[in-house]
Amino acid sequence: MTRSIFSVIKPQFIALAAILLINWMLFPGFFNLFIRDGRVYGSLIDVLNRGAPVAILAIGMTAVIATRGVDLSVGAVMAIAGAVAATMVQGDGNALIVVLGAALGVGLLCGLWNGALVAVLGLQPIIATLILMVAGRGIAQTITEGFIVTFNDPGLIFLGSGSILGLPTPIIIMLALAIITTLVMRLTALGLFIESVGINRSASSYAGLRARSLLIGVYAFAGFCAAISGIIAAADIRGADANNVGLWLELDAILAVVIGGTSLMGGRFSIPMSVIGALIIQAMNTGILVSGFPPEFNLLVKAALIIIILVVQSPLAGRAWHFAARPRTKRSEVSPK
Amino acid sequence: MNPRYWPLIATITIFVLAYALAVMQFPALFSTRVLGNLLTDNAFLGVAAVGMTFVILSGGIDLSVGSVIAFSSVLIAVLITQLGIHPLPAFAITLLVTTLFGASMGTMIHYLEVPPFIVTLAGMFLARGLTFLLTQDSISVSHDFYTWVRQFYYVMPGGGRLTFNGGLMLIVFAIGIIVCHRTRFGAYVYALGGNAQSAALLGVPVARTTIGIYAVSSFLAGLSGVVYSLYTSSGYPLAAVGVELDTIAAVVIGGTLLSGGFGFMLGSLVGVFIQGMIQTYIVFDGTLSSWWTKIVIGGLLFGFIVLQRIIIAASKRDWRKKKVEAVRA
Amino acid sequence: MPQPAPILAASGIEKSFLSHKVLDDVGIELFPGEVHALLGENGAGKSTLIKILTGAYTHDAGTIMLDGQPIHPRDTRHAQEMGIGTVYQEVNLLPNMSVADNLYVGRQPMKWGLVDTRKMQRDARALLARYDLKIDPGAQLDSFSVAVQQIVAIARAVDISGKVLILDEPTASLDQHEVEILFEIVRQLKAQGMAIVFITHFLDQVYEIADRVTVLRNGRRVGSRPIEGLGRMDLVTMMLGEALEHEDAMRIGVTRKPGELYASFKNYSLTGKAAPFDLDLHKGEIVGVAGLLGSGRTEMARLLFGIDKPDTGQLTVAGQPATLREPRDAIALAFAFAPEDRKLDGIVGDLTVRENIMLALQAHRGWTKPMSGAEQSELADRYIKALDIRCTGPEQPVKFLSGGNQQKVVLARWLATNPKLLILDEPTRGIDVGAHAEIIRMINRLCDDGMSLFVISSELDEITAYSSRVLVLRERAIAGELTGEAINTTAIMEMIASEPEARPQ
Amino acid sequence: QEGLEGMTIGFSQIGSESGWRAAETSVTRQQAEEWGVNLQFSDAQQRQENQIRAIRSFVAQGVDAILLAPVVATGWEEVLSEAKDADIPVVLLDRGIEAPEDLYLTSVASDQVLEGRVAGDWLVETVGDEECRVVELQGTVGSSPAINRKQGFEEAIADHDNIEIVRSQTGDFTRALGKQVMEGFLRAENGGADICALYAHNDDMAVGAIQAIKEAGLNPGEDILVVSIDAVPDIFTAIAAGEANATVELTPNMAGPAFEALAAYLNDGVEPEKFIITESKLYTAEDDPEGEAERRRDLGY
Ligand SMILES: Nc1ncnc2c1ncn2[C@@H]1O[C@H](COP(=O)(O)OP(=O)(O)OP(=O)(O)O)[C@@H](O)[C@H]1O
Ligand SMILES: Nc1ncnc2c1ncn2[C@@H]1O[C@H](COP(=O)(O)OP(=O)(O)OP(=O)(O)O)[C@@H](O)[C@H]1O
Ligand SMILES: [Mg+2]
Ligand SMILES: [Mg+2]
Repeated sequence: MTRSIFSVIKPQFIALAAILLINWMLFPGFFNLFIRDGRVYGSLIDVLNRGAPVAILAIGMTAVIATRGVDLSVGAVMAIAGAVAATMVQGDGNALIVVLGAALGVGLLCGLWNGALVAVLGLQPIIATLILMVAGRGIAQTITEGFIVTFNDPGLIFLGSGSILGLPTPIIIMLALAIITTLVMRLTALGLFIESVGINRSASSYAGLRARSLLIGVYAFAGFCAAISGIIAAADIRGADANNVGLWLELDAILAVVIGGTSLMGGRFSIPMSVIGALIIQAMNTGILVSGFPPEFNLLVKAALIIIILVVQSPLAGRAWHFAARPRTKRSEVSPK
Repeated sequence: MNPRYWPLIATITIFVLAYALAVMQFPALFSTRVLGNLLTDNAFLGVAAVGMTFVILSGGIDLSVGSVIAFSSVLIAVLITQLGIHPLPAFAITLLVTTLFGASMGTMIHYLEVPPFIVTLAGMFLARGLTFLLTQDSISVSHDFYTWVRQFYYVMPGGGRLTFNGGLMLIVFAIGIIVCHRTRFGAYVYALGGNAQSAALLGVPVARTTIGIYAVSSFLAGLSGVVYSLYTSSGYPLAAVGVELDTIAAVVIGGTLLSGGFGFMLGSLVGVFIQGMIQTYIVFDGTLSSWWTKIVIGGLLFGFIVLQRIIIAASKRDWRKKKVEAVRA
Repeated sequence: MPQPAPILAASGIEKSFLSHKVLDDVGIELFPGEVHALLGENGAGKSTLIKILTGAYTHDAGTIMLDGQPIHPRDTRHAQEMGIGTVYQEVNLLPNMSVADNLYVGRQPMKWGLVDTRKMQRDARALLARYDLKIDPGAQLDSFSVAVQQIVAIARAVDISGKVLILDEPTASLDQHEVEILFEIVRQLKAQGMAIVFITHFLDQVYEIADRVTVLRNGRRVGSRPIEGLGRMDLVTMMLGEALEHEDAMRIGVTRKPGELYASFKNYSLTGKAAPFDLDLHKGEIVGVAGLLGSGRTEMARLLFGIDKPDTGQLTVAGQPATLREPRDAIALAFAFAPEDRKLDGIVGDLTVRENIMLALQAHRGWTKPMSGAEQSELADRYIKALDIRCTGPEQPVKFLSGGNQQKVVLARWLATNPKLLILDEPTRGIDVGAHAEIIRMINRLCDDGMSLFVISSELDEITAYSSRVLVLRERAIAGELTGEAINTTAIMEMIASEPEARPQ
Repeated sequence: QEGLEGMTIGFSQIGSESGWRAAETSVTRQQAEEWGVNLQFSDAQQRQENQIRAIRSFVAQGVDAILLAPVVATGWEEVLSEAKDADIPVVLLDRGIEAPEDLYLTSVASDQVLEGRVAGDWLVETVGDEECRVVELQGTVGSSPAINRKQGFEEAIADHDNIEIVRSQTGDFTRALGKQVMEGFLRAENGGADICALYAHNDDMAVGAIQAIKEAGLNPGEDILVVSIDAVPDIFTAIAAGEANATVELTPNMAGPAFEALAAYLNDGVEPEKFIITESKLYTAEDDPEGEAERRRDLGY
């Protein structure tokens, strides 16, 4: 059977292309790129740059969702990590490396806490991580005492608005993290183990997998990713806004993962596709920004686009695709249904 | 004792214990006034929690609840103040709209095989977006009917008031308990939560039930919006942000498993009370800063859940021993 | 012979999954008052045909006639309403609901518009009494063993079916006593003029109960015959397409001399699950384990593999003391365990055949030392061939395999780890005659290579065929042991039944 | 200050969503300490129902007075009449409500529409007759400051055809979104060359937007005029650096006048004015921005 184009191209790419195209129709300069001071600018770059925090969250979230879990606390962890970084770098005397280490370490710790609740205490992931989602922002505010802690450390700021090889740093960090994680998952057996535990935890532990450590590990990783995201977000505005940073971003991250094709029921996952999912969401947001719609339409547009993407990606549409793409040699005797 | 009642019993025990402890610290908490307030202030949460219980029992989730509450409170306000419709038909229209809204989410979930988390997330955006379309401003409703409803309360001994809203919530819970445990629909809900595939093979009408569940959830979210409207006499587009998470937490604290198939409607009522108690306790304390408030809420949530797990684990061990003895005998 | 019109007749049924054709021009006719055995190898398409007849799957082509009228069952509910009751292969009940709910979901007795729970429980009790099952219908289904659940599923299907009853491997997890009860009921239904479809891999049972057989092979109908006058060998040949080599009971176990001691469990016990026991397992020895359902065989196996932690006991492996905290520890000691519930504890459904086979070996090596692609393919191909796993290829998700083939994948997973002690819990459940013989041959071969085997099986013939030693369990304790010449079915049965019979709970 | 020693006063705060809000909370605490008041604090996490619950609990506890910073203008009638029945005076902070005036003692608030108008007037005056294309960063959709500040600004520029709002999006009152949305504006408006001024509904969004403007290679304050509302320290720093042009003050000290009114009322029965409007003062580079920034640090920012 010759493979048709329909079965090769993933619907995510179609969705992304379609949204970019719509953006272009709404705003003709959308694909323009220009270089100033050795850095590339343009709406496409904005999509990547602004999509980076959610994409990074989505990378960690993918691993968690693959184990049939979910992490609602990533937004709060972003706030905590940002708060730690900002307060430490502001109170001078701390080398940047120490600051980053501390912030990432705190994120890791938050993830370990979540992982312990899920894997050791056996709490349901939504509830386990809801606890930190509620309390985490409080912790972050305790660190900043409710204010936006601003800083001027050029090193830290570089992570938010500097550029490497002409591209904004967040894009480079996102790409690096996505590539490294994908390689680690696929070149080692880690990806297989995570999928296996997500599909059937009992069978996996019978087969000798350390299901518990693996679970703790993925939550820790999600916490780590959230910390990276939190540092970038703080660096971007040169301040830690514990009240607002990452608010409701966990939902965007989950959405990105699902749009990327990873099932909330666990199992097969793809980190690059989750990143694409995050970019689809950001392309949508950027489109709303450049199109000039009044803001009260934002949510409607977003909802409508999500629904369209869901319909396009649904198994029902998949069957229609398959139907359209199948070779027309068979007699067409179709059962009544 | 049937082991499936343990989570419920654990929840009730914890609630009673926690209340007793809180009363020891703040004796003023022990009054029918506080109890009446607990009912009134959590009425809209409770009504929504009934719907959420059905959804979670079936193994799903509904994130659109908060937005639908806001949407219906605003729609009611618009209908009454701008179109001059009497509140009762306004309520009816609103409930119809929200029910259809839920039914269409259920349709998508079933026929497009999209996870409920995502469909209802889109529903959450959509409902809030529609609310903004109706109005961006908050709208005050002053109608004789609202004043009239407000007179309906029963003064409990000690001065506490069982208000119309509080009573409505209890009635909704009573109906919810009956539907959940004594009707075919209820059995189908549990069946879907147990194993959707098996349920289909056993002849459970999966499509009808799924659509029904989300329709019920949105209907009750709409009713919750009615309660909210009566409660505040207004429609506010930013109302009830994040209430879905509160309802989910209440349902889960009440002993229902998020994976579906296990739990009791009554548990959700206790879960709502526990949520309300946490808030009331914090207000009575009155010393917590904004951020410590969040940490304490998270901590208390954690405490409740861990305590519940401990009680259930202990009971399981106990149960297994008994069963073994029974087998030996 | 003047034949009445068939109740249910299907013809020209075709079904493909994506491009994989599973049923090709298959038909079947069911006459009133007959028990019709549907036979075939694993993956022949039996379950798929059943699912089409009952509306669980749609078919690509073909017609189904009920009482001479063409029907198009929309879904299983529709089929039920037309009087077709079914027990599907994997027990498809609702573990979270009560026994009574499971029996009556969708058709609960109503009173004042509400479910009449009391009547439902009463009915349930009466219904189950016919199966000699005295359990509390209000208790949650999953508090009962698989066997009880199977009976509940059967009771429900029987109660629903007005015209046709379909049973897909109903006896796979039942013991003899329960099988007899089931057959008694089937005979009654038959006398009432119902048509019964019966799928099994136990040929004895076919000859005991069936009137006619239909055989499928590779998705095609080989033929339908009355059972009378059909020889056992002919039947097997119909199923396999070739004669089965030496089906004689070889009794190899008797002559085998056990090698050196490998694992020694001393004073092992777990309250409520296993009474204290001592167990020595030698290389080159097959220990067969017999017992009624619920006698604690699985419990013992779980202890041996470190899934449950014992309350008391010491373990010595190859002369060294060892402790098992989790299965990993057991695997590190070269233990392997193919569990009885393959759906729950065995296969990882969404993973491919290849990944399922390599899983345990890879877990043992650790995630940092991945097998190369070539090594993986080689491994998968080797076992697909060795165990004759019927699949479209190593990249097929294992959940799409037929039940028996899934079982083979789980076996392959453990063989790939090259274990020294292999624990098998009902390894031949749901496996066809050809593969059955193959697996027994394999067990023997492994033993000859010096592996130590601990095999739980409800089929006494099978146990006697290969065991060098047989343990009989009763009420979670070792009730006796047979060795060498003393091993025979009668002796085992006597030992099982020597005390007042323990009914499964 | 005297008159309220030993009294218990409940304070229902909206939440802690911004630096300004945190400042208001800490100023209120400071004031309470100065007055010797025992402050029962309750954070409502942005939820009206939590505020209603808090007021009910205050009534049940029998506090002497209640401060309420209402999250929304509507829906207070029932609970405030309960407080009134219990003879507990209620003072509203930082915004008014739609309810009969006898339900509260007084309202200490700014005029949000006026704030927008002051900002608009400043812009009108500054650009004179030149063409000016303005981009607007709105607050949270549906919140009353966003609605009122938009309205005030539009009123101020209504009669000036040379000034036009060309783009308006929500930045949710946050720095991060302020920056992100501004980036979008710059992209869409010819790299910012077509933008003459930015009006932000609060300073935080303006601070974020200033960064975006700088990163786009333009000079905020010169190439694009920046005017916003709140007067938090960070905007004064920006004004001092010439990166922002004007801000309209919204004082976080609402509690001071409230306590004064309460003291007078509880001790002497003096009915205060119904609406105590705080000043919406305009600050520009001429108003000693460094000094203002310093002074404000003590206010709990
Ligand atoms: N949902 C599915 N998707 C793809 N292939 C399937 C699916 N279900 C079954 N198959 C394939 O159809 C074939 C027939 O399977 P079926 O379950 O009918 O076999 P069976 O005769 O019942 O075998 P067993 O005796 O092992 O139960 C198998 O090759 C199986 O891989
Ligand atoms: N009285 C009981 N209470 C609770 N669970 C029971 C009881 N009896 C049996 N079970 C459970 O039923 C299952 C079947 O029992 P077990 O596995 O010990 O039997 P077995 O001898 O291995 O039989 P099988 O042939 O079914 O494997 C076990 O999981 C056991 O825990
Ligand atoms: Mg089968
Ligand atoms: Mg067993």
